[in-house]
Amino acid sequence: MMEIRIHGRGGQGAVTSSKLAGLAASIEGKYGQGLPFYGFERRGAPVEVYLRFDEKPILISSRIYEPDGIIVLDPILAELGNVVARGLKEGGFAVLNTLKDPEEFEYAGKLSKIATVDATGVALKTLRAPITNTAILGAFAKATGMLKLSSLEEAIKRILRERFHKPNIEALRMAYDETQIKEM
Amino acid sequence: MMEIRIHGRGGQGAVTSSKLAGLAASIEGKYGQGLPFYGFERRGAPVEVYLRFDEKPILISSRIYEPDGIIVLDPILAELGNVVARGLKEGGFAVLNTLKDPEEFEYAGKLSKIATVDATGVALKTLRAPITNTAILGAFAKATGMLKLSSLEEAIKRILRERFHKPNIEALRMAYDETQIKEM
Amino acid sequence: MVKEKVEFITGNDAVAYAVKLARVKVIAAYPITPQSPVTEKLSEYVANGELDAEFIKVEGEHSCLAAMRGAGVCGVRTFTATCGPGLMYAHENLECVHRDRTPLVIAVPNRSYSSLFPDYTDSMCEATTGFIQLFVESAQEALDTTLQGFRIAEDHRVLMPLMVLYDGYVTSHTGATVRLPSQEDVDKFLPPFKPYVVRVDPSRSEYIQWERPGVPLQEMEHEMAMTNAKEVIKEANEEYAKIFGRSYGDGLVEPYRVEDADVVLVTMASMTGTARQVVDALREKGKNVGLLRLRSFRPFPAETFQELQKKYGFRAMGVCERDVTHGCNYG
Amino acid sequence: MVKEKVEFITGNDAVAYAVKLARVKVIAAYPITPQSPVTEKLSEYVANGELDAEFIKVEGEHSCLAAMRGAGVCGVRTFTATCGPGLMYAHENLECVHRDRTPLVIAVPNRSYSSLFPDYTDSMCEATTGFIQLFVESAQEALDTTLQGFRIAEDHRVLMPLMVLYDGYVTSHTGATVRLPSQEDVDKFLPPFKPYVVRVDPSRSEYIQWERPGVPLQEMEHEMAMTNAKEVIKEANEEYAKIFGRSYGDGLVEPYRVEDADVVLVTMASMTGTARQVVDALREKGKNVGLLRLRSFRPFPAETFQELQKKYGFRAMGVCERDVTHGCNYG
Amino acid sequence: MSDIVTTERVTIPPTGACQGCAMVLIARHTLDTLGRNSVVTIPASCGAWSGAMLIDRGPTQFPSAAAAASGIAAGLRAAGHKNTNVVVIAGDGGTYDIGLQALSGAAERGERIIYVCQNNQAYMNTGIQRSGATPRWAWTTTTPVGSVQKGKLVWPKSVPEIMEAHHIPLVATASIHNIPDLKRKVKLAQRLTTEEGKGLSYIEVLNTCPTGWRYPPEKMITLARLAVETGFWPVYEIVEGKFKLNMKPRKLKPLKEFIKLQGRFRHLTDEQIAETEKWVHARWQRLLERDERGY
Amino acid sequence: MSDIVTTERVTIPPTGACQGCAMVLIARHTLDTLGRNSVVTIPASCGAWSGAMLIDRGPTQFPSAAAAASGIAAGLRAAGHKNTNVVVIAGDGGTYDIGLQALSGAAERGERIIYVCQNNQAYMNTGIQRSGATPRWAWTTTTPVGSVQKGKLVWPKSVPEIMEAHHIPLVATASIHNIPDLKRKVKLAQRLTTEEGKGLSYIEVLNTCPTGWRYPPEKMITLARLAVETGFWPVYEIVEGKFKLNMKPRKLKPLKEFIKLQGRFRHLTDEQIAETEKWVHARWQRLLERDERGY
Amino acid sequence: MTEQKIEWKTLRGRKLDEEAIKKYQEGRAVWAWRVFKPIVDEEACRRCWLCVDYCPEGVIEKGEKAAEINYLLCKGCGVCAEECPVEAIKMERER
Amino acid sequence: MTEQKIEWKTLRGRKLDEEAIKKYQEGRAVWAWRVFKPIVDEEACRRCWLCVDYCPEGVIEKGEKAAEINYLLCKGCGVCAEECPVEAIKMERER
Ligand SMILES: Cc1ncc(C[n+]2csc(CCOP(=O)(O)OP(=O)(O)O)c2C)c(N)n1
Ligand SMILES: Cc1ncc(C[n+]2csc(CCOP(=O)(O)OP(=O)(O)O)c2C)c(N)n1
Ligand code: SF4
Ligand code: SF4
Ligand code: SF4
Ligand code: SF4
Ligand code: SF4
Ligand code: SF4
Ligand SMILES: [Mg+2]
Ligand SMILES: [Mg+2]
Repeated sequence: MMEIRIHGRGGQGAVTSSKLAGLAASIEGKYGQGLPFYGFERRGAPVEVYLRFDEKPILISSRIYEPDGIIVLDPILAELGNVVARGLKEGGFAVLNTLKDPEEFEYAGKLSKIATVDATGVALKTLRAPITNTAILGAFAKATGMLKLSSLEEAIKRILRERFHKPNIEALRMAYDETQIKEM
Repeated sequence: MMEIRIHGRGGQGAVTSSKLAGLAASIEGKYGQGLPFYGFERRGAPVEVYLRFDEKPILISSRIYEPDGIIVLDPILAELGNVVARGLKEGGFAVLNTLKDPEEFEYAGKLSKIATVDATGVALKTLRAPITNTAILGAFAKATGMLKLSSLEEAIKRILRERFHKPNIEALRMAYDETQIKEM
Repeated sequence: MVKEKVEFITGNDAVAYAVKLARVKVIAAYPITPQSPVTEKLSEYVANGELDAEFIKVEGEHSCLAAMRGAGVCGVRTFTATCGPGLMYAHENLECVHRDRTPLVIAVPNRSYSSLFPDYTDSMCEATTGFIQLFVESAQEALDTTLQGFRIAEDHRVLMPLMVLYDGYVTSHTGATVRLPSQEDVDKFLPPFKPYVVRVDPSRSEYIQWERPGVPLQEMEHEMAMTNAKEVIKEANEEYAKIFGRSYGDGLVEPYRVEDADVVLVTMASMTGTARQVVDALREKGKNVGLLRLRSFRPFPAETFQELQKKYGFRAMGVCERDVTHGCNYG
Repeated sequence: MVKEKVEFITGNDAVAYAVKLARVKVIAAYPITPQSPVTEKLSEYVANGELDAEFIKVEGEHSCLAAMRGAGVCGVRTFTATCGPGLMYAHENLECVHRDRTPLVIAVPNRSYSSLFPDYTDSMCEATTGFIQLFVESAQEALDTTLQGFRIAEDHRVLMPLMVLYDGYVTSHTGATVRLPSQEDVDKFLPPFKPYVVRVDPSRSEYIQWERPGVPLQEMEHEMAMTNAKEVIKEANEEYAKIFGRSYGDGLVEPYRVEDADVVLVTMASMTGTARQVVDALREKGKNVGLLRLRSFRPFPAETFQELQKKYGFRAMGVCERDVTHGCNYG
Repeated sequence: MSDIVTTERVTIPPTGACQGCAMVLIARHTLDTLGRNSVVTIPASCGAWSGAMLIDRGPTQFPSAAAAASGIAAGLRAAGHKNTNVVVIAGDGGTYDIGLQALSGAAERGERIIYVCQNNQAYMNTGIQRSGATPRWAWTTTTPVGSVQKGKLVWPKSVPEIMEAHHIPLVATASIHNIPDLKRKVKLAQRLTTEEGKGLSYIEVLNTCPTGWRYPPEKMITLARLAVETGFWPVYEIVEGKFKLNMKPRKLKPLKEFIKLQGRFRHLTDEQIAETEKWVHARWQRLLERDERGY
Repeated sequence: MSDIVTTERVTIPPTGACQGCAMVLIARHTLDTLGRNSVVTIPASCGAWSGAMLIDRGPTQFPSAAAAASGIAAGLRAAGHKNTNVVVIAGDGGTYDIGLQALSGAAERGERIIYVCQNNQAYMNTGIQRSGATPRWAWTTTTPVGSVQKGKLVWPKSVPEIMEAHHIPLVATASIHNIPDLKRKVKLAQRLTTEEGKGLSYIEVLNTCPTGWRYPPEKMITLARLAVETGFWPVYEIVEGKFKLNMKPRKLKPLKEFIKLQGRFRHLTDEQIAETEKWVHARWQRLLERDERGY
Repeated sequence: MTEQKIEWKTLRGRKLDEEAIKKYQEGRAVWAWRVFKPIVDEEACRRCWLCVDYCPEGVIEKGEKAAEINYLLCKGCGVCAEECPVEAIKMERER
Repeated sequence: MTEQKIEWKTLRGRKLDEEAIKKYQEGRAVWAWRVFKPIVDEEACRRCWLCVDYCPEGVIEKGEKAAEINYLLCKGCGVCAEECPVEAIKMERER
């Protein structure tokens, strides 16, 4: 089982990103689980969401304290190692929305892989708003190969309202293309 | 233990009569119990109250289905044998507010004693309203000797508002004097 | 010597009288049959200046309990009374009172949601809400238990809300011979309320932020308070007996003719009177039968039952209850 | 063959989807975390014309349940959802629903009065109010059980209201892979509601005065209905399995690896997942441990427990629960 | 004499109410006017004593009459009954106090409910306790006449005014001494609410309850008439925003004529009567102005 | 610039509310104006996120803020604190809907409570569901924009109007773009309610919530100003019966200027905007008349 | 499926046809509530039917000649007598 | 009497003196919520204090020379910049 923690801030769509990822996994015949650490998302306030993937049904439903990887939707949060890298497994991975280089993160050392992308930039270009959830999934897909772009696109179509399909798919693809991957 | 059922109609003060009787008994060092078959008294509607006296503390608190005697505050009710004489013990007694003769009551036969008084008349004279509760207690005191006039007077003073003391004591005494007792 | 007055009053009046003697500071109440006479009598005491209390004549029971919580955190003695649908309507706030750790006393002449007969479904639903629940048998005991109730609930080892429960229509409305203690004696038994902490106090010079850790720890403490309550109930029963000469078993359970009993009936509240007569009758026929009246339903005195069972060696208990839990023959 | 769609949705969404499939006719609801998404999703279905229902957007939960009672007596299928303080606020009306004998289904993502974590104090207070209470483990089961719920509650042998309970914040908000049945198949499983009697019907040519005898007789009948419910829950579980291929034990209790178990854990709702893993781990270490998931908390399936115990011969049961009853270590 | 003829009666005497109960009169005329295509719900109140009927009754708890009625209305529509009158008959306790929220919510939602409040200015069914509608200084069992407090200490609220603030199609007050006016308003409610679906109609009728007000029952209508003639109970209607004072005595009678007949006011001082009269007259003045203005 | 200087602050930042939250602004100015001799109770609402304070807070459940405050006020008096401000800060949900009854009861009893409603026209704390204050046609998660129903179907109610019907000493509306006016009204409430004991004061402030209304947070004050300038949010006061419109733009701006900035109104047709404007203008007209009349 | 249909005893529907109503009314006669009984003076009655409207219980009918009171159901409140504009109704002591 | 006084852990009173407040604020700093940061142009500021009133969080002080923002507690909402009548505040991307 793969356990991932998503970090974002109210307004960036972290919960939706977990729904998209979970649905994509389901489409691929896997089992997914997305568990928001619930609270109504105050605009601007940090949010955590837990994501699990497995080949067989997932039984537990606790929060994730020691993730295999993290996905960070916000460039400032990405820099707060004590927040996002909390309990992160030695040799885990990180998918970060940032303009910085992977090495600049103090927690880079204990990871095996860091993927970086300017998801905010991508979102502003495609959606005209800093809603970074679909962009970061593009980066995640590229970095881990755990989900296919096509199933994420399918998920976008099934979950979002129609007028948002095109720009989000664009964000997904653009981020996929722009993501830098660094094996540590 | 003596078990008595009081019958009246909303507005005649049946519940108060049980309180007066109970307090009078307490004053005499006996134990009393007064249990209204509760419902807010609709003006005009029939009401039942259960009264118990004993030398020792009274344990049960059920309604009374087979009374040793009845007290009826209303002349029309007094005539409704199927209502007031329900379950009345063979050889029991009745204290009735009526202008009729004891023999005229169809249930007279099975009783040992009937006391009659025009309590309505007494009440109209003393209280200027057909509130027959204190008057009927005067009749009860005379008929059964179970309570002393003096303790009933004391009870009136302790329970009623001051401006009602005099007329009610008058009603009590007048009824006591006017009560006709017939051993059957 | 104890100074008492003998009166012929109902259970409701007895409770109201006890509240007056307890010098309660804030009352909120809403009418409901068969509780209303408590509210009415207290209104009279306040209107006549016999009781110097704030009386909030709320617009419903949900608000009633909200007001009681509000007054409670100011550190003053509080009282209310309700039952049946009124108790049910207030449920959300009842569920919260014990979280405030304010020693509110509530009088409950039990009735069901609709029927006009005594029935414990109203308070049974509240058996999980953290209330101490003392079921009483008579008007006299209602008075005594209301006075004890404040002392128990306010004890710093307890600080939980408490219900005085009696049978609606029966105990509530039955006139009975009751001994009324004097104010002087009551003041000895029940000194003014000393709050453990006053959470709402504008005169405090230091500003304090009240915090509560997670629910599990709260629950543990409340459990502890309930365990302590058993001792405190016993103590109150004893102390009361010392001053007023009346006690009810050990305060938790009142045994009746249990010596050498093979079988004991377990009863609550006013049905006990009848049960006592049944026991007497059976004893006369030579049957070794006894009776245990459960006075403290919460906290449930399991130990007392065990002790009594050990002491008197009875084999079986038959429980008479006045409520029904649907679909649960084993829960 | 059964037609299903696979989606990744939360427990709340699964419930809302089931309500749509059940072609519910009247809904009333009020937002409360973590239930609100059910209300929101149903609002969407109605706004989009996907569900042809009256939706009363009440001003509070007490009114919500009052409205559900009002609609229920008109003989139509009704649904609502609430939890925590919302459930508590509605308590007075909850206590009355079963008296109407209307088969209301309520979804309850459990939470406590204040904490934002799953905790059953909200629904435990309602365990005495005549509701059938089915605790479910997953989003999939929430969907399945909501559909079964209508069938169970509406069965003329039952006619009692029913709660579908799942862990708030956990099952309610966790996205999971869920199979969505087709409308066609659901229509086969759950035909339109046929009321036993329509108490409010202005088109009736004869005028009828409805009367209810005393509470004791009512209680007896409700008890009978609850007893019947055990059978009916089992039947619904079986029928559902026939059409959709999914079942949950016998509908009342779901056993897991109980063969030759010496000890079994008894669990409810989502904690079961973790418990299953524990059992697996212990089994690997050679410990003969099993698990019974209690699905039907009311009616309580004492017989099923006994049967299972007889069949598999385990010696001890350990109960894991998520609620606390104060002052009752033996009640 | 009524100018509206109902084809059939739906109320069946006798009732369980007191001799000379005005609540019964209100319920009878309301329901008989609406006829058989109606469903009524009556929360806990003296209304519980209003006897048998040839229409169905929906269940409700005391605080939730309007919410229960909302459910009944929805349930009826869902069951295919589109034109049934859904009626509430509640007391002032169930309207001014414990049931106000449900009523306000139903009004906002535009529920098709005809809500009739029989206002006897106290909780009578439980034994005459104060309500939000109890007049200032009136005696009730919870506002007793004691040595330091005598009667109710505060002014009453007015649900007709509160409902007006909800901008519903009909708010009206009525008096039992004018039955044709009451029936006309009930018919109006039927049109606006049931037929045209414009939302909730609210009618409040003064229930001159002899038991609670402490006067001999035969004076029931006399009291109602005096209440209107002294300005104590203004009878008006607000139909889709248009205001009309329905009964306008040239000159108001002295309030004392109304007060003196009732035991609940026995203890009032002349100052208190005068102050109440001032209060009554100020309100009356505003209503006259509004009547002139038409809104 | 405030014309009222408070000696000390009682609110301590930061709060847990959204960036650019107007509720926080309302709570801060209210409490800082009243100062330390105050106790506040905040029912479930975004107010739960308003952070630490140097005054005590009383407990309440969501439906019962005004009742809890009544208890606090009584408890404080009983404990000897005669001049403490007892304040409620509630949302529109807790005021218009689930808490209305407790508020109405407290008003009738003449409780000494300063009740401030921060009206963001929806249940924001639970994720933007409709309330009784939600404008007609507005999107919320329970009045979604679907194919057969688009937004809220009915007009909102107005608790200031409802409270006016209660004849309490002060009913006022206020806007966050005019902080001195807000503070003045809070001081007025303190005088009438706490000091003179005349009963409950009610102040309602439009909370231009960026999260729920769907607009960028920096426009918070702009939106508030536009709400007043378009007549969408009239700012007035009724002090012991005397009416005054506090902000009277010569000519109202087109409502569209206010509407178009907000995501919750995105789907409105021109007809719907026009109808809302008509509704707004009719109300405005009445208020102007009342302002003239003075009551 | 077990055919174990339950019979509801808790909800009894009583049909209200004319006969049932009559029986019902007889069973609940309230004449015993009366202290005074209203007597209509047929000659004096002007058939204005005010008493019909005002009788709280609704037990006065529009008769051929005059108002007709149903004495089974009249509670004796006295409203009709008080309100009759021509004093055609007198209250007499019941017995 | 058993002296078995319980210690309440469920109700912890934390004294709020200046120091405690400072510590509390540091522990809950919200600067990380910002995407943009308000920068005051000291020269431009006319000390009208509108921003002081309008800052929702109340984290702008009346400084000696100009408005002073507490950057630990500013959430970056942009209201101050939007409302400053002389545009003395600019929002800059945080990093
Ligand atoms: C929740 C709840 N609280 C209290 C009651 C008790 N109760 C029943 S009727 C009533 C008073 C009704 O007063 P009102 O509505 O004015 O009607 P009236 O009796 O005067 O006709 C009360 C308090 C109840 N049934 N339910
Ligand atoms: C009895 C009850 N029902 C529902 C809730 C859930 N709830 C908490 S806050 C809230 C909405 C608050 O809305 P409002 O009063 O407008 O305040 P806002 O969040 O908009 O500031 C709701 C529905 C609750 N706490 N208690
Ligand atoms: S108390 Fe008043 S309203 Fe109630 S039944 Fe009697 S007369 Fe009618
Ligand atoms: S949702 Fe609105 S009111 Fe609530 S905290 Fe956010 S901005 Fe403030
Ligand atoms: S009121 Fe008098 S005149 Fe008119 S119908 Fe009745 S009895 Fe006849
Ligand atoms: S006395 Fe009363 S009940 Fe009898 S007929 Fe006249 S008005 Fe009707
Ligand atoms: S609003 Fe602008 S000018 Fe005024 S104090 Fe703030 S920064 Fe200075
Ligand atoms: S950006 Fe917002 S929080 Fe920061 S100082 Fe300006 S107004 Fe205050
Ligand atoms: Mg009333
Ligand atoms: Mg709001």
